[in-house]
Amino acid sequence: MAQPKDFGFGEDEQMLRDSARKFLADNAGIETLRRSVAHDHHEAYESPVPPATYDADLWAKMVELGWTTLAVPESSGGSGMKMVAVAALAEEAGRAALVSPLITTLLATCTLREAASDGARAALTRIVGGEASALAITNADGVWDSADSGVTAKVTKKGATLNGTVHFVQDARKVAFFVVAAKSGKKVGLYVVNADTPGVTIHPDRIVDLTRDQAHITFENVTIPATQIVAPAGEGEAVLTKAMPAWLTIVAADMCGAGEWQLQTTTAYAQMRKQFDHPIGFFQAVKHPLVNMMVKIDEARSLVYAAACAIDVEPKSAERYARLAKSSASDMAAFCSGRSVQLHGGIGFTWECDVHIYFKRQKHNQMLFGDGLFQRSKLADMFDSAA
Amino acid sequence: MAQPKDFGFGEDEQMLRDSARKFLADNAGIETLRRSVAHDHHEAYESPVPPATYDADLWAKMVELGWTTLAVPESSGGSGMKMVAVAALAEEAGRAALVSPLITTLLATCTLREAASDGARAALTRIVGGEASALAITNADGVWDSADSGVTAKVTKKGATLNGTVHFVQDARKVAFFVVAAKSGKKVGLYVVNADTPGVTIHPDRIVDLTRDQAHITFENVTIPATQIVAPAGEGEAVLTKAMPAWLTIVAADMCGAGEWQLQTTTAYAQMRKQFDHPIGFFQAVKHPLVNMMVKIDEARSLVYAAACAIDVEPKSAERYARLAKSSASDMAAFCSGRSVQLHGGIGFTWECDVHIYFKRQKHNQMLFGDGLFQRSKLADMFDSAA
Amino acid sequence: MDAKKDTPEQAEFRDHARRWLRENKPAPLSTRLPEYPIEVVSDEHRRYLCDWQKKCYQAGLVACDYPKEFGGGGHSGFQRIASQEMGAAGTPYLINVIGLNMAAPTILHHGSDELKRKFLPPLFAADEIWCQGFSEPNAGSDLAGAQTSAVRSGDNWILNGHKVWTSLATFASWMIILCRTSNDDKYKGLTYYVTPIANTKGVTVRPLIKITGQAGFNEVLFEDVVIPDAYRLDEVGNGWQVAMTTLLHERGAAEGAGGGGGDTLEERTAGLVRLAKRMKRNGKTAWDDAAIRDRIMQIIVRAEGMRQLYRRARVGGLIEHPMRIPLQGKLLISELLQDASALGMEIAGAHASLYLGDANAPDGAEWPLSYLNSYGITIAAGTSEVQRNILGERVLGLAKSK
Amino acid sequence: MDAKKDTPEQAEFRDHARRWLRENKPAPLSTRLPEYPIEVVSDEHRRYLCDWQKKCYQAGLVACDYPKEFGGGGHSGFQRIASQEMGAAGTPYLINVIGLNMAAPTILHHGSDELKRKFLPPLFAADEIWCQGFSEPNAGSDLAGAQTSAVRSGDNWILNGHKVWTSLATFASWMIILCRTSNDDKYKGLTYYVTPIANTKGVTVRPLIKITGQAGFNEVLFEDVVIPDAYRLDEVGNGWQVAMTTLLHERGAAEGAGGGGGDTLEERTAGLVRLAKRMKRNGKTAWDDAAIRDRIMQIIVRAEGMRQLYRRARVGGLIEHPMRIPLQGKLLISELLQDASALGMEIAGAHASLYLGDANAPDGAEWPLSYLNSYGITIAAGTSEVQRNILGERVLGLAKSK
Repeated sequence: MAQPKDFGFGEDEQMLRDSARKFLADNAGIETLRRSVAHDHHEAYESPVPPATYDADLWAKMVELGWTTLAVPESSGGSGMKMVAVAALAEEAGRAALVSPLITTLLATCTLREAASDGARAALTRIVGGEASALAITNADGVWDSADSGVTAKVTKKGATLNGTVHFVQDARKVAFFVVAAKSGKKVGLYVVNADTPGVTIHPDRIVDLTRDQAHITFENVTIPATQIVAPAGEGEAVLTKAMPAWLTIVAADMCGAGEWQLQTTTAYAQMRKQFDHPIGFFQAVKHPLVNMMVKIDEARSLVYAAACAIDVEPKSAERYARLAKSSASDMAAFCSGRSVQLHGGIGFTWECDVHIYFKRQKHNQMLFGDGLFQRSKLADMFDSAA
Repeated sequence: MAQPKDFGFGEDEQMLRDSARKFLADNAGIETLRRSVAHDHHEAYESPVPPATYDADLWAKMVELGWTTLAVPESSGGSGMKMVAVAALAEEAGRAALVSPLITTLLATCTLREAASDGARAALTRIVGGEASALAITNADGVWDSADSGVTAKVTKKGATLNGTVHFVQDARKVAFFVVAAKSGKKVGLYVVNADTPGVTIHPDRIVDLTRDQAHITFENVTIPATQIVAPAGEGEAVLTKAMPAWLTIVAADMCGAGEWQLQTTTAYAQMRKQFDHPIGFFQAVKHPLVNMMVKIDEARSLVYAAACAIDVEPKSAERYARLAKSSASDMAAFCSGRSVQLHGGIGFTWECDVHIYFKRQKHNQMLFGDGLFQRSKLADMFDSAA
Repeated sequence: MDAKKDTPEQAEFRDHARRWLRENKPAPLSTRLPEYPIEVVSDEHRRYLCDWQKKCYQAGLVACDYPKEFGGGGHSGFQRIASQEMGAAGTPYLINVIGLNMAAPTILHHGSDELKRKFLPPLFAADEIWCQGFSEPNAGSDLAGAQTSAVRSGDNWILNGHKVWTSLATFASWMIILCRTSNDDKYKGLTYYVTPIANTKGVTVRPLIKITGQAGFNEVLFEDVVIPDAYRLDEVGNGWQVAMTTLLHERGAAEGAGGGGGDTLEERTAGLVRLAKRMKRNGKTAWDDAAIRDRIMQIIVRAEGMRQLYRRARVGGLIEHPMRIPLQGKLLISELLQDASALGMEIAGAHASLYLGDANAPDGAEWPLSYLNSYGITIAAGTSEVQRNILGERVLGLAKSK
Repeated sequence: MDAKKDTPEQAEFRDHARRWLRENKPAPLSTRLPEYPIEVVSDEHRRYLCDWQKKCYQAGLVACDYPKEFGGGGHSGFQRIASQEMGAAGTPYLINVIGLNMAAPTILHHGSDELKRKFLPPLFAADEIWCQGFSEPNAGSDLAGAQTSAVRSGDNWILNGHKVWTSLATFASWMIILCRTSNDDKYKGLTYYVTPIANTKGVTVRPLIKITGQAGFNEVLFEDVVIPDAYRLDEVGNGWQVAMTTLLHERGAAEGAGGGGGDTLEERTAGLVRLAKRMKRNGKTAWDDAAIRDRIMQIIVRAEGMRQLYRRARVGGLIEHPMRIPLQGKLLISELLQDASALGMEIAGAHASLYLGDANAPDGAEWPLSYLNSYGITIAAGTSEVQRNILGERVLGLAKSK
């Protein structure tokens, strides 16, 4: 095993993680979260246009802290930190159920850095400059599929023209530009498209999760210059394949942080709430599910760090570790979410109790880039050739 | 739904069930069971020839009580009772973990009665006369498969000559004759072969289950007369297909009875055994698994009766109900077996505690004719054509 | 249809019910009814459903087996037939579900004839909606821990306290309520009453919002609410026994409404198969994935098992302990619905993110909505944890966990 | 191999260990060794394994990190390397597993220097085998309920009682034992001793047979057994604290033997894939069934998760509570082995019926044998239920369940 024993998690990484935890507790705590996205149920689910809460001030601070450039290589002006630092930051974002384009920008960054083009470097420079970005690579079926990205690109001498619809774009109304997968014949290319380019229409989805927005986006004769080509037709698929372990790892890390919040919050409730003359945590019907939550979180977290470490130093194993991590984290998130509501009892079923906010974020992340079952079917395929 | 509300379980069926329960408690109780098959662990697993415990006296009494003719049509001299009565009897056999060729004879009976031949009627008459029989239809893969029965039949004017090996024959050393599936080209036929016919060699398997014997049987130029042809080549498959729901139902019923024994025995232990100053049943870590056992048993039992009833009055749904029952019972048996040992703690892991006898019978029945996963894959196939 | 064993009278009634329902099935509203009657919040839905229940009552399809003198039909075994036919006809559910399934049987068992005559007919006709007041902020699973007090004052009682989880309270005229009349003993200190809710001095009803973002249950505050002693059911100190009667009749209240309508379990499971055949997974349909098929079949085994279990519950020779099957009902249905809707979300994959009002949401966002709502059912009226305690203690005879 | 971070001394030691193991790996016996060292019962196996451990000790591969004055190697971080290399070399396990993993660390922490010098060297060399006496017929999960009494008599103690679940007792020279010295307090009434077993007046060792049909653990009866006060570890009344030390070091004792050899978890999970590719199911291989693949992958996720969890346990910045990961170990490994072997049986299908000695049994009947044996691991040394209590109470701070 070529991986360092400590997953590469040294002093720098710990300092980043600890300061992120403190910053988010101070600036995006549970009170802020509730106020910003769960204040009113009509507003959340019945507004004429689904909400896309965005705190520009918070974003500016995070940019200042350097969080958006963590995954940008030093050659493009970023800090090029280890992937385990990125995962640790995503974990903190999950713990805070952070409402922000941070995660989606990290996903875009980890994709752009796999392309060695001028277009990719230009896009990374924009991210370093404080712009947010999102992947737009998923077709109507819900998982990125190289056979059908939903968008076509007609490549010209001056650039490319895009047509079609891409689905399940995360935090679409909070970003400056998209990294779009589009096909030319059978060849996939990657293109930077600004959100305000003529011909781009963002159709907000009405979604369950309160902590993000989602949209499908149509492109109607959207013309981009050659400087915005991240990967020319035929080279996009390789970039996406190389970046995919990072997507899974980041989303899994987010789930681990949120899972830990669910565990700690539900544990605190079980210590305080009395029924039948005991704190409910006295009862094994409460105690043992809490322990099972803990066990599943610890499994997922450990696999997340292994996946992050593999992305840095053992790329040939990165997909395997990342799928292990996303499988574990997805099932953990489903379990922890269910138990966090159930063990809170009646109050847990109400809008005013915060557990539903995390519940919904977890269910969303569980499905994003494929659930546990999907990851395991891909893992099994890796054993097909083995004896 | 053409089924009667009460599954056909009326007074006659109840009388049979209640008397069977009493007879087995008196004549094949737990002390007898332990003495006959679990007295000595060397004998059980290390004898030069694996044991095949058989109590001729008990068999004679059961024949006298009419148990072996329950499923024989009145036209062949049996009592032709409803299938729910057969299931209820199998359930009692399971509750007693009965060591006897009763179950296997019921399986053979339910097969023979689906064939309208003189050969079948002659075989049923032998069963009415007190002979035991077993199915020999499974190839080395472990589930009956029409494409490959493992035995070939060369049909002659005088009868047939069999060659090949059949596997997983239950209670093979306790029966007078086998009902053998054999292929002629691609056509399956069914043949009665006496255990003592020249060319028949019974190879006892060493098995985990203590309450039965199992063998694979080789046929070397075994010649049988035409009077022993149950279904001529080409007609055997239909007979087996029609009989299969009864096999699944009977084995599932056996598991339900054994499951109820596991529940009651473990519950009694949980009421008596004290740890941490309480009977262990006080603790939800014991109480709730016991409740889960009960819930699973009740689901399986209810499906068994529905399957039995369907075999009698709604044959087009019989396969569906039987697979539902076997799926439910198989998973129930696995769960109840595991919990019965675990909740007994240290003593449950010892040979001297009776729970292992039921544990092993259940694990055997779980796999017999296909486990829950197998049944569900067949059930799913039935939905393929539906919209 | 179970029609086979009907008596001649029952068969005739079945024909009547079937014909009447076919001829009188109301046109659907333009807005979708909520999943369960206890979730009804809009006035439009309430009016539509109250009208429907009243029509059914007038046609003899509600309260068929109650005595005639209390507004019932005076028959035997007719209600089951009426409910079956309503289910088959796909008519809307009966709105007064807590009245029909909890209040009415309790009043019939424990109320004076005067109370029966006063309360039952308008309950059956849905002229008066009922709600129930058992749970409190500090007595959820532990119902006997109720602290809402009733203090005697001459011929009256003065109620003070706070009830939660009270479905339908915004529409309700009446509530069945469990109060503390003594602190000497946890159980014997409880007494059971009927109290007015609508337009009653000292009563405040506040809607609570569910995690689905929808209303559907309420908290009810009592501040010096005066009720006559005549509204007491059974003796002072017998409240726990009366509450047990209520809970014994509760099965189904959370779910089917003792009447027809609504998604049946079979439709729900068939919906899983249809969904899987439509959704894509790994380049094929989800239905092509044997692991998905297996999970759906696991749900179908449980659903069919429950149906057969209820069938068996009525066959005396095939049950040992009288409460063994009835006490399983709530646990089974609630966890099955939860697991089925969770599986629906997994099959829907990324599409499970889409919620009410999104045109692309599969089955109108039924799967995430049902999944969120399912926790109401595994929590309300005795959590699954408490249900398992009850089964272990009352059926298996294990030592009490508290 | 984790070799990357070795210090120069450690790297040199690793080379030595690797070379020595390659050159000295013993020829296998004609009879199959049992799955775990605690199951060894035959004299032939015992001799073979004792010889092997002694050789390893002499080569410096056992007790490497113990102080030299007590027979150890006096190094730091060498034992882990030795164990890794033994695992990689596939050499037999070390038989004195309870001695190495439980008795030795306890004696090192709580024993006098005199006891350390007396007991540790022959323990390391497998000249003296150790067993442990914690569980009793009425104190299985509830270790603190031990009733075996120790009564002071001058400079001696008189032991009376009954210990169960004592692996290796038939071979053992010594036992670590928890005794009751007072009934005034459940915990403070316990004292911890070392007692001789072999050839000791008043000690009777009776083999118990497991559900597998094999021997492997024993009950030990004490009738007026006299031991000197010098064999007491720590103070009178401190037995519970000492026992906690023992249990903290126990992880792995049930399984891997702190040394090499035996089936690793990775081999076991890889075995599931191989089995599935071989066995037929529904006309294809079991591996062709996506539901089987998914179940195998679930096991593999857990196995790899456990490996990475142990890795994380040593990274200070990535753990919050010091006991959170260590206390999970026993629960995880035991339930994982149980579920993996149960799955192996399902994949084997009808072939899972075949047991030891049957030529057609897949993998020499490993799957049913492991599955039966797995209950030993989920029960022994604190059942899974007790493990969850401990985690809930000591790590999450929930109220104690008893």
